[in-house]
Amino acid sequence: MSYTSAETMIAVAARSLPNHARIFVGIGLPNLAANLARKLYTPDNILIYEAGVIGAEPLRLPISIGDPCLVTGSLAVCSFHNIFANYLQRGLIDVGFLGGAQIDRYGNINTTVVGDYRNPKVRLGGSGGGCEIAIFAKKIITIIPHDLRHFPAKVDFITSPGFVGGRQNRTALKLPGGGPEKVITNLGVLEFDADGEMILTHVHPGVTVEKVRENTGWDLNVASEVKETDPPTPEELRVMREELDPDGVYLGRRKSKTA
Amino acid sequence: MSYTSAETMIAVAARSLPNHARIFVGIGLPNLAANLARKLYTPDNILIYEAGVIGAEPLRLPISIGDPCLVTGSLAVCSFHNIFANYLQRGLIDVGFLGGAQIDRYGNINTTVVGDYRNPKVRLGGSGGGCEIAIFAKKIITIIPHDLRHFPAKVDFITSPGFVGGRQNRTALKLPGGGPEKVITNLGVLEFDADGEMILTHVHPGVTVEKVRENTGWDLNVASEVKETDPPTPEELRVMREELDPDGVYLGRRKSKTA
Amino acid sequence: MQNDCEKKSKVMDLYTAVKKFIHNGDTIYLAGFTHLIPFGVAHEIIRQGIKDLILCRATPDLIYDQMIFAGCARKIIFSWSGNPGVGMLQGFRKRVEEGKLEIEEYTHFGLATRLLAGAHGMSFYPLKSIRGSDLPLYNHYIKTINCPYTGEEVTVVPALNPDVGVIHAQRADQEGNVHLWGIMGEQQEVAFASKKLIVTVEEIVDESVIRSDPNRTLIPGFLVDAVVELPWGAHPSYAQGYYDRDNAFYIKWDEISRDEEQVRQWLGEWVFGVANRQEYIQKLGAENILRLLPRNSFSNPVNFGIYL
Amino acid sequence: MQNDCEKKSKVMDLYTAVKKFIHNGDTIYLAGFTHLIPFGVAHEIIRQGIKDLILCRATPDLIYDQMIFAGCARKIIFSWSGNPGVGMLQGFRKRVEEGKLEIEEYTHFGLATRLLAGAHGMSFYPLKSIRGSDLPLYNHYIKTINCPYTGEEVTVVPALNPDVGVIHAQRADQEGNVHLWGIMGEQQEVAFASKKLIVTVEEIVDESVIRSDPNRTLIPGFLVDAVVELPWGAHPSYAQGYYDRDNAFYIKWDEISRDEEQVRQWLGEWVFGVANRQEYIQKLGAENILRLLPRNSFSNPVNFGIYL
Repeated sequence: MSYTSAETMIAVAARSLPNHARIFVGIGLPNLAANLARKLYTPDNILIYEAGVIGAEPLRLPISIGDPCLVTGSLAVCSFHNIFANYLQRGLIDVGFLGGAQIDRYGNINTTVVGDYRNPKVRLGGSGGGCEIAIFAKKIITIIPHDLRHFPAKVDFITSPGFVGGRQNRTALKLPGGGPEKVITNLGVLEFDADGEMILTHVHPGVTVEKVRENTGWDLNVASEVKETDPPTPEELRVMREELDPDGVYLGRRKSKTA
Repeated sequence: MSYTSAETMIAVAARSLPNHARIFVGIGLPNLAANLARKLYTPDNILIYEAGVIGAEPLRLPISIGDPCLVTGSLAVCSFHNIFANYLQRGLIDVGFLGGAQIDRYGNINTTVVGDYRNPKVRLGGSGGGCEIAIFAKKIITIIPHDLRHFPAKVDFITSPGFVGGRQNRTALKLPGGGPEKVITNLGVLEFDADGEMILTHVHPGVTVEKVRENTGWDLNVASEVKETDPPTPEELRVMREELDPDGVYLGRRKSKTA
Repeated sequence: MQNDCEKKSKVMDLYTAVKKFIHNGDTIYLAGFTHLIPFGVAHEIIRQGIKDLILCRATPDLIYDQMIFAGCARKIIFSWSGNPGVGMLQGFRKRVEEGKLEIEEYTHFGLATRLLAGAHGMSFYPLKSIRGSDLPLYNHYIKTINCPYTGEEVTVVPALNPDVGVIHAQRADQEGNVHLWGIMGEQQEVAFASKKLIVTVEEIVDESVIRSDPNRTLIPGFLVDAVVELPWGAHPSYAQGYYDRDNAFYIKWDEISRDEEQVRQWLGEWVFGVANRQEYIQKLGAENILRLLPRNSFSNPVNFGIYL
Repeated sequence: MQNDCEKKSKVMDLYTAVKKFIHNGDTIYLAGFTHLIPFGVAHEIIRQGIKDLILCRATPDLIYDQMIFAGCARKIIFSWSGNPGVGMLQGFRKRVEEGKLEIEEYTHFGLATRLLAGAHGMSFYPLKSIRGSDLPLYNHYIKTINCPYTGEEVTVVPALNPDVGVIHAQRADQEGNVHLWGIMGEQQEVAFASKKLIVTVEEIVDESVIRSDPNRTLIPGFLVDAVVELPWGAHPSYAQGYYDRDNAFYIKWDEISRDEEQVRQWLGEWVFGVANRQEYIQKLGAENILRLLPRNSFSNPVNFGIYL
């Protein structure tokens, strides 16, 4: 069964989630991965959306982070302030899913600006709740395409702090959450070493370590033994294609979404 | 038509309220006065209760400040924190009604303790929301029995600040609300002079200035012209007796209530 | 709150919930501002002889008076003590006057702010109240700082995060997703601020009832450690739409609580003399139940829409 | 908010409400997080040619992109700019990249905290976020203080109190007591924080509908200066239970907004080319209306009880 690298990325991300956890879910790829996991592996997870929706069970693929289909039949709705104060800052979120325009070796994410903040080359969306998710969630999983544009040596702007300048940096800042745990790309999986620096631990089927290094903007650390991820299973592909994204909005038949 | 001094006190308090105002109402005598005013003089006032009820229209006399009859058919209910933050601290309350165990010449109220705080003679209820009402409401009207016990030279404990040590004191503390405006007792009405000190402006029918001074624990200032209040009208008495307190719970047939 | 979301059943009986989650020396908050006061849990705490508790509550009320008399309390954190609508809180008052009960006292807004900070994961919050009162002379947790923008001096209070919070509500599903209406008091803040949470409800309902109106959900189930179906669990206080306050008992308590011997008898009869809440309700009797029932007044429904 | 509670009627048409309460140079907040976005008011502001506005909104969104293109904006205070679910916000982005639009930027939580402080009458509030990000380098309103209890450094932000807040909701009575459900966003905070408040609603209902469920009331009428009945007032965004988001338009805006000429044409046709919201809806047409209608899903009612 053929599959795309985007499908591998989602399947691997889905398998990385713990069960019995509270997941703060962004729309788009994180939403697909979290819902794939919920259907196949982690039925007891509670999905929480930035718009203030807890325990959503949408009857269609949500178009935006505030889609009405997320609300009808959900367990609870709370205000914009409460989702950050009562859920994130209070420390109730186990896993935060993030995307981004740039990520650096310490897992810092930029979604604010390419170039100088005051004289931008490309003005991006900004933090939204990204900074809060990065600061407060017990662990962060990032899903991001793997190329030199997305993996620069240094992000142009720290929107969502990872380990900042290294693990001791984050500790000194006393950021409540645990920080980055995994980065899942279309090439492989990266984790963080004792210093808080990214280290390649897995490549996807058919991807070489060299290819990953070529697509990374710094001299990437590589684990002594790099494993290969399992390809998407037929069941994973079926759920993704038939149940979660039947119109292919997120999985390649249309340009992928942000919100 | 005969009437009691408590009835005079309520009628005079009711007449002292502005119309088109947001009134923060304590249970008991303030509740009676605010509802008497609403029925006869100030139909457009919005009554707000500490339990978080806005625009109550109770079908019976509420027994406590959190009576279910206040909720059914009200305009809005909010949380305990919100009633203080969104309504009082935000400056939305025009008039706060207070009672108390002691009041001094500067309108400071004690509802905490008789005697020393750490070695109390009588332990009273404490602030509840009294301190907040005194600090934040645009004006404070106090209803309190007039005798040496209730009008000491100095309160044993400032629970709800009036002008503290004088009007300039309250200004220096930058307390947002305007402070005490009137004190209505069973003997008369007292206002506050330029220094924030209490001054007798009215006596009730049949009460002498001398009697008021005898029942006040300091050398009471008296206005150059002390007026006499109008006695309760037959209509005021009818509403009080037939509609508001048909069982005489607050108006003398049973011991008066606190909450 | 459960440390993880494991699907062990949270539905249990009152005895088990109290036994499992409330221990000697705990700081606990039995929530409810005049409404939905969890008397059922309080009586079970008394029956189980739990001691040295730090009892937090804006309005200590009859529920803490009974626990104080029964010897459960080491200290009270509060903002108004009284028998609402009736008078003083005699047990509390007497022990404070005799110097036998430690207190830590706030204004209502001060205590509510402590809870909000606890619920929001902040270590403190500022407020503009309390200044000008004498409370800060006797409570050194109440401090001041200057606003970093205006320079104005403001009051600050520290977060309150009880070991155990207790909520009574009208309905919840088996996971503890709570619908609560009428006076909302500090229940939501207590739920988010507390390390463990016991919820007792008039009715356990199907999840679909909760999901039909997610805006009504005050507390998400994952905060809840124990769900106990406990009809009339708030008597002698009330549950909006279910029963009225039993004011006759509030007045009677004013008499009982003036006399230690009468209190001992009352506790013997109504707390130790019944095995559980069901027996208490039996003992209360049909006549009292009927006397306290309101007539119906239903909310207009709202439409959430089905989006396909 | 009205300075007093005088019972002059607040019910007025859209033109009058905007004319009366929104003026050149005002700081305004059109509320609604992806839901109930007050497009009707935004279009009227554009039609009236109001200028030099400081536009505050967590998510500037299409509504502010249109106002930016139309020349209403002097500055944007925000926390995420984008076309939700579609991509970038082209007008906003282009003008920022060209240095033609002043911005003041926060995280979502930072901006929400500014509003909460404004709503609570505080001059600031602390939060534990933003630390570690680069935002404080470029926004000097974001400061730090030390917690007076733990010594920990925390972020602080100042209160936001807009001159005018604008809310769209499902229903209100003639006094402006608002029932709002579905995603609640920052509407309540905006209502309490703002000096004046315009409310547009899908339906003006009898006061008895509001009073049947006081827990549903998000905003008390006395905060409200103008009540406008404006069906489909949030299109192309949505109103939970009333209509769906018109996603086709969100996608179309992505194309239109890449080309100033197309934007001019669109504004000419859909904003300046219609006299009011009724004409806009007429122009939208029956087919589009029907396409966006959800099926019904009603909340289970709750009982408030009648207490006599």
